[in-house]
Amino acid sequence: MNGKIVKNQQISAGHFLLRVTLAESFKTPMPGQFVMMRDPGRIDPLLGRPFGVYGFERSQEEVTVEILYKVVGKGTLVLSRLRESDFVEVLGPYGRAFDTYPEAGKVVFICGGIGVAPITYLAQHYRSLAAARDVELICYYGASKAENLVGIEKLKRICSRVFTSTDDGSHGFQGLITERFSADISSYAAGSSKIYACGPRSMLKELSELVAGNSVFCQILMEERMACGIGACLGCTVLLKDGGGRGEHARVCMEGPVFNIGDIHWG
Amino acid sequence: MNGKIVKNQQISAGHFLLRVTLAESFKTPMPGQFVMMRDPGRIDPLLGRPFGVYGFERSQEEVTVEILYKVVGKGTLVLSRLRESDFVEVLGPYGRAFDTYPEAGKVVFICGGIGVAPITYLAQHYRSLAAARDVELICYYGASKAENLVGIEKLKRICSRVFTSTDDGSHGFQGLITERFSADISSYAAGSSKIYACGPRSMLKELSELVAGNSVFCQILMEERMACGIGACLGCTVLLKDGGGRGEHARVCMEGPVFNIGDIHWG
Amino acid sequence: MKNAGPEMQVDIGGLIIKNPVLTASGTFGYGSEYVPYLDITRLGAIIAKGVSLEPRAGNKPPRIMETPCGMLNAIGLENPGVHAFIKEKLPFLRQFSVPVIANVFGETIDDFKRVTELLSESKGVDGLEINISCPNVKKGGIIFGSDPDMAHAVTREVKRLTDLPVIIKLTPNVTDICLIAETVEEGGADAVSLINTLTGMSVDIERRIPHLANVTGGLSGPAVKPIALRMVWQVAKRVKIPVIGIGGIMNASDALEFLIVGARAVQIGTANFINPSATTDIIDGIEDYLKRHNIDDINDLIGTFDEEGNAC
Amino acid sequence: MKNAGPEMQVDIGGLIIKNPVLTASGTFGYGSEYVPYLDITRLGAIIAKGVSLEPRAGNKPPRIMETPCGMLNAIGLENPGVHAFIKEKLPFLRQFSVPVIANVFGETIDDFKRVTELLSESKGVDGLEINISCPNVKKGGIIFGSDPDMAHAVTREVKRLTDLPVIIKLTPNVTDICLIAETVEEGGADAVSLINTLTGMSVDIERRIPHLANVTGGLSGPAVKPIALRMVWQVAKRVKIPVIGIGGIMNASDALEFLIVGARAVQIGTANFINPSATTDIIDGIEDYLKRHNIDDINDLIGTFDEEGNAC
Ligand SMILES: Cc1cc2nc3c(=O)[nH]c(=O)nc-3n(C[C@H](O)[C@H](O)[C@H](O)COP(=O)(O)OP(=O)(O)OC[C@H]3O[C@@H](n4cnc5c(N)ncnc54)[C@H](O)[C@@H]3O)c2cc1C
Ligand SMILES: Cc1cc2nc3c(=O)[nH]c(=O)nc-3n(C[C@H](O)[C@H](O)[C@H](O)COP(=O)(O)OP(=O)(O)OC[C@H]3O[C@@H](n4cnc5c(N)ncnc54)[C@H](O)[C@@H]3O)c2cc1C
Ligand SMILES: Cc1cc2nc3c(=O)[nH]c(=O)nc-3n(C[C@H](O)[C@H](O)[C@H](O)COP(=O)(O)O)c2cc1C
Ligand SMILES: Cc1cc2nc3c(=O)[nH]c(=O)nc-3n(C[C@H](O)[C@H](O)[C@H](O)COP(=O)(O)O)c2cc1C
Ligand code: FES
Ligand code: FES
Repeated sequence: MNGKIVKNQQISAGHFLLRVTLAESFKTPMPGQFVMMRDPGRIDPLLGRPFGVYGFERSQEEVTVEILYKVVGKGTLVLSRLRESDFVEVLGPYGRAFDTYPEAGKVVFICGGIGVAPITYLAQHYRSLAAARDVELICYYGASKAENLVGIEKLKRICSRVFTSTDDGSHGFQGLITERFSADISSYAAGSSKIYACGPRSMLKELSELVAGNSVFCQILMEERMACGIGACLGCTVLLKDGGGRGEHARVCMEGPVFNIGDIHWG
Repeated sequence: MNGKIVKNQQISAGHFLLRVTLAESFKTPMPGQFVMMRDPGRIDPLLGRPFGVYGFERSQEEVTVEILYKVVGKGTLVLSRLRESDFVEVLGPYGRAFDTYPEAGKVVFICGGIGVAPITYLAQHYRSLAAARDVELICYYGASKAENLVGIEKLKRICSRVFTSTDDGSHGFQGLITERFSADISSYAAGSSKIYACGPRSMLKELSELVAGNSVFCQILMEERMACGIGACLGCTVLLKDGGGRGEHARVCMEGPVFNIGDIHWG
Repeated sequence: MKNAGPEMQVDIGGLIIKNPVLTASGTFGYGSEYVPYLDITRLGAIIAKGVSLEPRAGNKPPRIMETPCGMLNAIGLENPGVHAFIKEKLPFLRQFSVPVIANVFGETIDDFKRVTELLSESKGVDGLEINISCPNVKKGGIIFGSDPDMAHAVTREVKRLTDLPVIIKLTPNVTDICLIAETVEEGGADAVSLINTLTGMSVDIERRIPHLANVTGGLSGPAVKPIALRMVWQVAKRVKIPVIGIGGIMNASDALEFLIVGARAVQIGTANFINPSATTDIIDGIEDYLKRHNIDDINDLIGTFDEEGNAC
Repeated sequence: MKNAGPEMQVDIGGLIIKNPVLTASGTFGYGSEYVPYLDITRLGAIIAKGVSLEPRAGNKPPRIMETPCGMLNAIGLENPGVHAFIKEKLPFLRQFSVPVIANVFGETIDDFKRVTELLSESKGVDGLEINISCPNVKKGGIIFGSDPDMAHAVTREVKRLTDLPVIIKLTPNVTDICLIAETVEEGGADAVSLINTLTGMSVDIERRIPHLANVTGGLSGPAVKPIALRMVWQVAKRVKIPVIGIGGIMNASDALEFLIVGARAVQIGTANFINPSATTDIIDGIEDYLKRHNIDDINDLIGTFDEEGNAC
């Protein structure tokens, strides 16, 4: 469906916040679900690009979807050139959402770079779910440098604690966010904690090693190139461990993008 | 070279006036010359599109080029979507200009549809050339209907007389502009008149028949699809009459776009 | 009773379909994926994702990459095998009263034969498209499609084992697609469909590695349309059996180009990924065109190309 | 002395060129057209528009049509003939101290031989590119390029008559381009260049006529890049002689893809139409890349593709 851009603003070098209004028939996305976006006036780039939902609001006549994105190639470059009142095609919401548990004790979010976008929407969901309950939201957020810790203010408003790391030490811990997290890992017991993560494959793989052998609940959002976004092309698969129950390949757009970390075959 | 759009305004259904500022190194176009334009952010459409120059101004630091165009396909559609402060690539000016004669007696312009654009620039040139001289500028301008007689006000300011025709009779003579012109043809004697025309191939062909056997000076601007615009691809040829002196094919971008009407092989 | 609309029905090798718009194999899953996004009952026919005798895991990821106005895929024919297809996928596909065409893949002629037999026995399938043109598998596929003798043999063997209409799907990666088309016509094919994808690749220059784990992939999308159209035109002039046009069709205008040069029907592939209702939008667009041109029956449009029309 | 920049010199079959960026035949006219738009002296070599024994008028217009991320052309090898080429075009081309490669076309083997002799005698040419791959002429061209025996014969005959480096330009419209490449290598070719255009077409649906007077044309531009790159990779693995990559190269990044998979040099075609200084921009971009990757000599980049690099 075509949406109208109300805002497409650079919030830090190469990072944009895009806000689009859509017809009210657009379904409310669950945290972890994504949308496929395209400039409808082009066939080059040809395919939609997947983005996790960052924000969502519903009013009487329309809905507003927000995504937070980083320019990395042609598709995101073209998106960044669209302006207020331009149309953008938004398909979705697609994919399997994060499993959430209102009764959870400690909820831990780990994000690397632009992985912050879907995680923020999840954190928000937890905050609204758990408003009156005894849930602690803790976030670990890593980026290359301080400026790239986009959306950190919003995260701070949502979570009780936000730990950061940067490659250059310009904000928080100097090093990888998984290193920072590993220092605290013993405080997140399997029974009372839920871990959610989104970020580069290397970060998720690192995390999988940290939580391996531990039975703590840990779901991650995986990224892969997509064509259809709805399970038809089999283009977006990731390898699951044998006996993962769903065969060797799983489609990120259907069986994912959210996976239990233990199911992924890291190769 | 990249230019900056200062105006890209719809002036009537499907017709736009585009004004672009360019570095002052851009050469002053002669009437009949054209520019190749592209949206530099795309490879689809891939090739530049040729447009006759409609207006031109030079100041100390920059130049301004104006084109008047009609949306007929992908290239012009994409152009019409560009907005103020967007960049557009402008190569040129290219091609052979109209031959002009300050001492001419009656200068007759015949234009069909968007062919008005290069003709207006030529008329303007004659007006400035001939300011103090005894030249009469007469224009015949045909279009499908009154609204499509774009730029007619400007033409009226330049020419002493403007005759119009429309297919539906909504403005001027009902019928083809060549029919309207043929009624007056006897008043344009070979020695003292110059005829210039631009419009659909069918109009130019009609005109060629009207002036055949008459030795009146008649130059026309031919349109063909182009790739390079500079004579390298041999893609834009039109057929000349045998013995036209330049071989069977002539490149519209180099030997043209301006041709003597008698040289064209209409097929 | 049809209301006023033009006749859209065509006959593709004995299979009568209510309009000439089909889904291309591998781009429409097993139908279920698209149920939320379009009225499947409106399709001319559904061609399902390719099936092989045994389940296939497909190629390792990454499996797709975008290219200028196109995409490369190297799925590697991931599919649950013909048994699971018949048991798990067919019943769903059948519920829309739209003809279902199975797309058959084999590594050997025997594979093709077994799958054909099983599908024919299953009674749930209305036609077979024999994929002798997949560029993304190590064995089978394109090997059959680029050798006239092999193509002939597969066709003959398959035809012998089934009463279903048999469409042979051709590869564009050949010197003379007309020769292959003629050969499979002789072999008894009821129709040919073309094109499958063109073999291509793409390189990550920073890491100097292929973008696809399989190195090469099949190119599809608007980029290939001019090539597909040329081949369809050539083949339609050469063979008497119906030709189904495929390749880069994004909208009704593209589909009409294929019909005009002689395609009896068209398949929509990559376009489904971009616009899940591409097929029905195209059906609507073709109808509009016929009305606008006062053509009462689409068969009066097919093959009406005036080749000399632009020669001075 | 070269200042600090990386070594860009490559050897294409005995012809040493100062960098691997050439103009593709038919897209750079006879050089003069581009003089106002770039510093021609910076080019690795200039390949001129194809020449035949006799002057050719070429095809009727319309000769070009744009397609998604590409264009079709059916110029039909319009050229003034080899005599006029030598007399009128060569002297101009020679003034830039850039190697000039003539692109040779013939309808018969004898034509190829005569043109080769005349060009070799003229002493103004540094190399020959033999075009056995033009899809836009009724006789000659692609016929030679799609039949291994013919390709071999043309190569052998031409080589016999000249001491100039001979590059054979291959057509992509074949089942197995490696076979043709191998055959011409055996025939004595000093290098191969690929790809020429892919045959395609485009239809005006309102008038049901072809967009080109010639009906079909050759597809070039970004759309074909994935196919060209795949073929260059395959051929470079198969033959020992240098391979020159052509097809859809618009910028340095595209050129680097070809070099990485094994092209010794690249030709820039359609890109010249869009950006008259495409070639020199690409030279600059390749140099920047080499510097950024600390590669001192471009020959240390060529063919360093890690095929397994993306396979898990
Ligand atoms: C479920 C999901 C949610 C996502 N959410 C966000 C988000 O909220 N914000 C955001 O900025 N990005 C998000 N991404 C990543 C985003 O889809 C890619 O950055 C985008 O598709 C790149 O397109 P491009 O044309 O700009 O880059 P390309 O030119 O296609 O590629 C540039 C680089 O990005 C990598 N890349 C390309 N496509 C993907 C992809 N689908 N996933 C990961 N890497 C890719 C390429 O390998 C290459 O290194 C998400 C991806 C998925 C699958
Ligand atoms: C020297 C010259 C000067 C021109 N001046 C103007 C001008 O001042 N204003 C203006 O609006 N147009 C002008 N044109 C025509 C303009 O170039 C075309 O309308 C434009 O290229 C169409 O591009 P498109 O992608 O929108 O259409 P396409 O999708 O390419 O084609 C749509 C229709 O336009 C026709 N067409 C395409 N290219 C050309 C072409 N180069 N010339 C003529 N018809 C074409 C096609 O045959 C088709 O019928 C000029 C053309 C030339 C050669
Ligand atoms: C992701 C993908 C998967 C495909 N799988 C199959 C397949 O299983 N069997 C087959 O015959 N063709 C397959 N194809 C080829 C298409 O059916 C079609 O021939 C090709 O994509 C060209 O059409 P298009 O340009 O409209 O996509 C596949 C194409 C794509 C893009
Ligand atoms: C307008 C045009 C004319 C061409 N003329 C010739 C020619 O005379 N001889 C030849 O060998 N190739 C010719 N070619 C093919 C190109 O040299 C090149 O192989 C092809 O265009 C692919 O490269 P590209 O995608 O970079 O354009 C021509 C191509 C175009 C577009
Ligand atoms: S993107 Fe097509 S199956 Fe996931
Ligand atoms: S447009 Fe290339 S020669 Fe005229």
